[in-house]
Amino acid sequence: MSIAFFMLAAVAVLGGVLAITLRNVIHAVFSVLLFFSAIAGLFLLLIAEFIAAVQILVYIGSVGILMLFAIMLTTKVMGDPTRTVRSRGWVWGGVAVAALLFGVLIPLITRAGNTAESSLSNFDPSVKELGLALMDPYFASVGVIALLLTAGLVGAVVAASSASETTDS
Amino acid sequence: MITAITFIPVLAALAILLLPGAGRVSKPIALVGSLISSLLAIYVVIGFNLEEGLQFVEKYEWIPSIGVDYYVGIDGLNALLILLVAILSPIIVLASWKIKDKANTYFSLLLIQFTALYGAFTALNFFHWFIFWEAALVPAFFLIKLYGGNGRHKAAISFFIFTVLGSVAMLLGMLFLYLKTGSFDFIELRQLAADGVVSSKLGDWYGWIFLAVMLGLWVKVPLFPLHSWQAPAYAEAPVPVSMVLTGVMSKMGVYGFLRLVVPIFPEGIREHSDILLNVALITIIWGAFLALRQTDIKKVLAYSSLNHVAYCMFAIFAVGAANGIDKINAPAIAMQGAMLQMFAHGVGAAGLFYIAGKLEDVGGSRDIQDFGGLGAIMPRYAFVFGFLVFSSLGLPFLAGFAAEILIFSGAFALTPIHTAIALLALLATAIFLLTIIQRIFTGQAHDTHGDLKEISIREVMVISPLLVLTVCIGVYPTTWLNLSNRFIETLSTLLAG
Amino acid sequence: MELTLNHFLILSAILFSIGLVGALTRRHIIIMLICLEIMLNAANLNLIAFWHFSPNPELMHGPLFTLFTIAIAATEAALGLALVLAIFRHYQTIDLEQIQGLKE
Amino acid sequence: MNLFDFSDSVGWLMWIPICPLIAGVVLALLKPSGKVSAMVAIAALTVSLGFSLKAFAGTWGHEAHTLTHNFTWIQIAGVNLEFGVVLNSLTGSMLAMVSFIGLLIFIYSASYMSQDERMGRFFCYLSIFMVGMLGLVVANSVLMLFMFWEIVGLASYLLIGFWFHKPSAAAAAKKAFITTRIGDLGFLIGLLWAFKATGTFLFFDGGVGILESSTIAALASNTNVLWGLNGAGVIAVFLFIGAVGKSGQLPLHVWLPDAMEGPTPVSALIHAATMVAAGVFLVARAFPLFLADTAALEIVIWIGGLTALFAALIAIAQYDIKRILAYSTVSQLGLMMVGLGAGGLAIQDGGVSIGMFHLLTHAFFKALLFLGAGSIIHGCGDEQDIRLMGGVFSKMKISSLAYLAGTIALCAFPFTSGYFSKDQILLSAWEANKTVFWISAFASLLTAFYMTRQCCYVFLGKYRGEGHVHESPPLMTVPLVILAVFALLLGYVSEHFYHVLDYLSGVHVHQHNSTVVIISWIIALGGISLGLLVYARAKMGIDDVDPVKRLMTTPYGWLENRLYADELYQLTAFKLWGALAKAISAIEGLIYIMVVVATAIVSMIGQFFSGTIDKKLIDQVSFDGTCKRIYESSQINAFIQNGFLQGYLRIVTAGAVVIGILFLLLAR
Repeated sequence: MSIAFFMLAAVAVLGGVLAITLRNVIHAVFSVLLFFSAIAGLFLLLIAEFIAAVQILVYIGSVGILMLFAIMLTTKVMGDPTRTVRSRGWVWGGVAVAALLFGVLIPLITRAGNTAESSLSNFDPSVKELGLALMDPYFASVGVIALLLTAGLVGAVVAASSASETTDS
Repeated sequence: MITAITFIPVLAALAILLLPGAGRVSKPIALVGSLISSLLAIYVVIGFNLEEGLQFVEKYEWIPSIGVDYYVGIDGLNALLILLVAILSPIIVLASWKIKDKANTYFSLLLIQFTALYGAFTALNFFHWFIFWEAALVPAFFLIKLYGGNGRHKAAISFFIFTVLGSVAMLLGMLFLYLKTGSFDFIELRQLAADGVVSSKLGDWYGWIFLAVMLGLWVKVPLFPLHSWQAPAYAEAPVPVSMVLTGVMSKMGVYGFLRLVVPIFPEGIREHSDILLNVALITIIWGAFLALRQTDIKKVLAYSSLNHVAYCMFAIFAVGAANGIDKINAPAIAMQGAMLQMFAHGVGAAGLFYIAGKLEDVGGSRDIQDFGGLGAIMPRYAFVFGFLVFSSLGLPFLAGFAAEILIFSGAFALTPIHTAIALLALLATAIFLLTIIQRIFTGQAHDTHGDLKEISIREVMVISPLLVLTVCIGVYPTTWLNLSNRFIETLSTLLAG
Repeated sequence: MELTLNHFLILSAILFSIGLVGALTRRHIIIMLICLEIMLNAANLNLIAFWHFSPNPELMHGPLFTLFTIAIAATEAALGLALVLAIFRHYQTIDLEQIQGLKE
Repeated sequence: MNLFDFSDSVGWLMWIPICPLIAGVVLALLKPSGKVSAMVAIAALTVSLGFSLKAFAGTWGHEAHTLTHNFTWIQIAGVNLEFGVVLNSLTGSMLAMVSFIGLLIFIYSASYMSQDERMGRFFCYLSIFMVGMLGLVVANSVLMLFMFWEIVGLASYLLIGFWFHKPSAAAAAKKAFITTRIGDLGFLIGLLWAFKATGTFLFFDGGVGILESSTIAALASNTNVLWGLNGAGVIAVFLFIGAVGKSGQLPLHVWLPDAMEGPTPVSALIHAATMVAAGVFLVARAFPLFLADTAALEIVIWIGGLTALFAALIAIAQYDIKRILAYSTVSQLGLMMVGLGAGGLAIQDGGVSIGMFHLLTHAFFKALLFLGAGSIIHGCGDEQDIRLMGGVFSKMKISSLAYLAGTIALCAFPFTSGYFSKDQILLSAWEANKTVFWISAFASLLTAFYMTRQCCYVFLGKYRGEGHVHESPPLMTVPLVILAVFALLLGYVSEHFYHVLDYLSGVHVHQHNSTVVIISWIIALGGISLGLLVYARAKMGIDDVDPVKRLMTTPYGWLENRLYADELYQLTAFKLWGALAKAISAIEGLIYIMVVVATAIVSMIGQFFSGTIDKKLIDQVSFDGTCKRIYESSQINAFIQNGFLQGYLRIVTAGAVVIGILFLLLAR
């Protein structure tokens, strides 16, 4: 159990670090896919199989592919290496702020003392429970999400196409 | 069989897109694909047994855990509409013959559209019915967006936004209904509604679910005030797509009402029949009067379409206002009128859009004020145009009249005052259609018309099936009405209570 | 060593910070979007972990919430990438340093 | 029952409209040359005439006898919408008249239109017209009658606009179609009402048809259904609205004079003899419904009487030979309505024959007058203004004599056909309603006066136009002579006709009142003498002032302008209609703007960032101005917001850090 956790954690961190450091955008996307799969593994570890499946389908299956498409459509030469922001000062400034946040988070987490063990041993969460919950108490939320997806879809179409209108005319 | 009819067009579309070298022969492939489907569909409808209910059923389990089956069949309600798709689809392909730009994409989209239409009309399970319903929307969106006129972007987007929002509302409503009743099956739901299960299970939600389900159809028909997408979409779409939109897509909304709302929510319609009747009436008047002030010929036809399809809804809602069955069985007459109106308007309006499109082809403008005196230059064109116009304004022995007289005969017995007001729209229709004829065909020919060419015999042949049908429907409507007679009798009894 | 909630929370904090660093420093707009996804995933991990260790997991709140987050994230990604396309068409670049339209 | 099963006793009646239909279809599809077209159409109509005469002969002597043949058109849920044909004396005589006059006019047209390159098309339209007219006459179903009624309207539209290169002709065609359609809406409501109330469309159906006594009694027992009318009267009044439109009664008369833009044979056939009489025929057909409610009959006589007077007045001040005849037609149609209504009031069932007989005689002499006018117009080189004619008599003897025969018949000169028919109308009116009687009598006096005026203009004096006046070819004059004979002599069989036309009772109640006879003599002779007195020696050139105008300048000016009916409609109905359309368009625009705003909001999500704000969208919601103001007020903020995205993000992160620290401090 713990071995699996540490291995997956290592892979996730590795994927994340690579994703933000690699210069080649395509490579960065592939490493973030690695990160996503590691997270999916962690979900499995936490007995959330369905969420793991969704994670793989949505993130690796579609978001990743979408990103690859976006890169191919925007960058004139594939894998065009790019630099980081303006100057070293900016970079270090960013890292510093992030580190500061991290520094605040860690004491917050540890001080809460969450050392309780899992109570999932007497409960086997299945997709059925999830589905039931989704359809009864959370029905309205599903509706809202559906609307949001629609709006997002429309928005995406509009955003992606509006520019072509100006190039047409 | 029905599965074959449904999917042959999409197979043809795949062939165009995937087979190497098929791109160059996309038109013949599209024609053959749609024609095979059409012939099969006509064969099926001819084999339809008038004495029995649901026929040609195909039912396979699909997702058993949530009660989704692949369930198709033909009954009195959809037989006529399948026939309509079958008749129009090859004509629409032929009407697109002159497309040059991106023809492969165009014809693939068109074929996908046909599949979706066949699918939507034959499906008996909400699940894949909805898939086809939405699938019909997507090719239409792209066809408008890619091949339309100057205002196509805005038209396509408002078309898309309106219909998608409507569909979402309907989907939510149906999902809720599914959760309460546990069925996606139209036939089963209808039985549940008849047993009072639907209303008891929905309880206080009944009104909201009724509204939600209706909303999607409301947009599609369309009825006031959700009709704004229609005129720009019809006007900006390329002509064959306008033919699809007005000929078939607008019927999907009415069909949806008869398939979903009337059997499942008859109490809802009965309870709100006065509001609904007024809405239909306003739509009728609205379309007719808006058309009066238009000079863009396709917009005129679009508004006229709004007006004509609203007659169907008017008939249905009038039945909702009925108190039982009287001696002339007015509910059945009105509803049969609505059925015939769908068919007649599908045929006639598709023809009108085709012929109006020719005007743009030869004259380069859609504005009727740019024309004049064409009657002398293009007598053949004038004849076809006049023929369709008179069918549209309800000349007896042509299609429009037969349907409208049934609607009015039924509706007048049910709600005389509403019907009498609706008759005003007949007058307005006559005025704007005759004004078009007067502008375009009479008077002295403009100097700029010297090089206008008469439409060819080939083009007349393309549309001639529609003309012949118009006469057939008008002279002896019984042939077509028989298809739906039994079904409508029970349906109208159900709704009239 | 038995796994506790803290393990997951700390891991999630690390991943979030990695994402944040990327978001703050890289100037390629797609990479920025990737970093946003990393941060969201870290948050999701948090949610699932809390649920896993919660006293009454049968309510399924964690996975439900995560599901919604993922849906929103997917929308956001689609919309974001569409915007990237639009920006690219307009500016012919996706270099954030050169896109400062918000200033005007 | 099969649609084409004519083996039944009177099923063959369907052939009467079908023959011209075949001709029409053949002409439309094959497009033969002009001569051939004329021959095909004439041949088909001859066959129809044969059948019509058979029908006429069959009804002669079998008055109150009605034969029907019904068949189902549509069957829905056990309810039949039926069509049918009916043979009784009303059908028989009307059929004989329509197809006989139709045939004469076809022959005349073959010569009149021979110079027109679209002659084939002309005969095609004429055939369509005959289909409608004959179908309308034989129909035993109010629905079928309405359908043929509309076909007649279509044919009228096509024929009025036959010379569509003239904008005035095209406009007149449209006006005719739309004005009659207003009436048709009333008709439609009437037939829907009948269907609702009786459950059938059939007139006669073995005791359960609309016009049969048991049904009428049931309908009439429903008192005060609408506007104080009973169940039958309501249907009757709505049907009458249809008749008002078709027969050019007040207030829907405006289309008929304009309809004279069509070729002259069309005016003769459609707008004088047959189609415009269809309204009168409809009232006659549905007469039992009218009889069931005296209020309905009162409406009929008042509308009829006022129309007769109104149109006769206007006719005095017209100069276009066809327009004078057109107003005369309107006026005579009004008299027919008076005849029907007053007859119904005075002698019940027998009333129908009084209006109908005038319809028949009028058809002959008015067709004669129009054809004669056509011949004269033709002879004078297509000139229609009577001020530019004169002295025609000596140059065109046959046409002129025929024309004069028609004129005296129209003036009800004693012992011509018009005298007999008009006499009966005035007699009934005397019995029914004295006011209407005097109105009708005055209209008749005016009729005699304006016809004399017209004849003086045309025939007397010297030729005032240009060109050479010549007689028309025999193909045109022969029909004139035949019609003239009928116009003069038809009255001598009036007694028989009254018997035949009394299809409801079978017995004609003979009315006699010497006062009325004397009055009608005075009217006819007085009108003619007055006309001669005023016009025989007057100067009638185009620059001369009409003698009556010299007497009463202002009222005559009103009459010349047709009492401003068109202008009145222009100012009221048209304005209202236009305003309605405008209002609806405005609301639609508002809805559209709301849609645009909604779309704009969605679009802006994308477009705000990409910086390509759709100018049009934004202009429509006047967004630009707002944006500018926001922009100006935000200049201060712009200092912090340097537009560098990650700068913002850093500030956000810093904020999160602050919140975290706060938590740490507070949780302590």
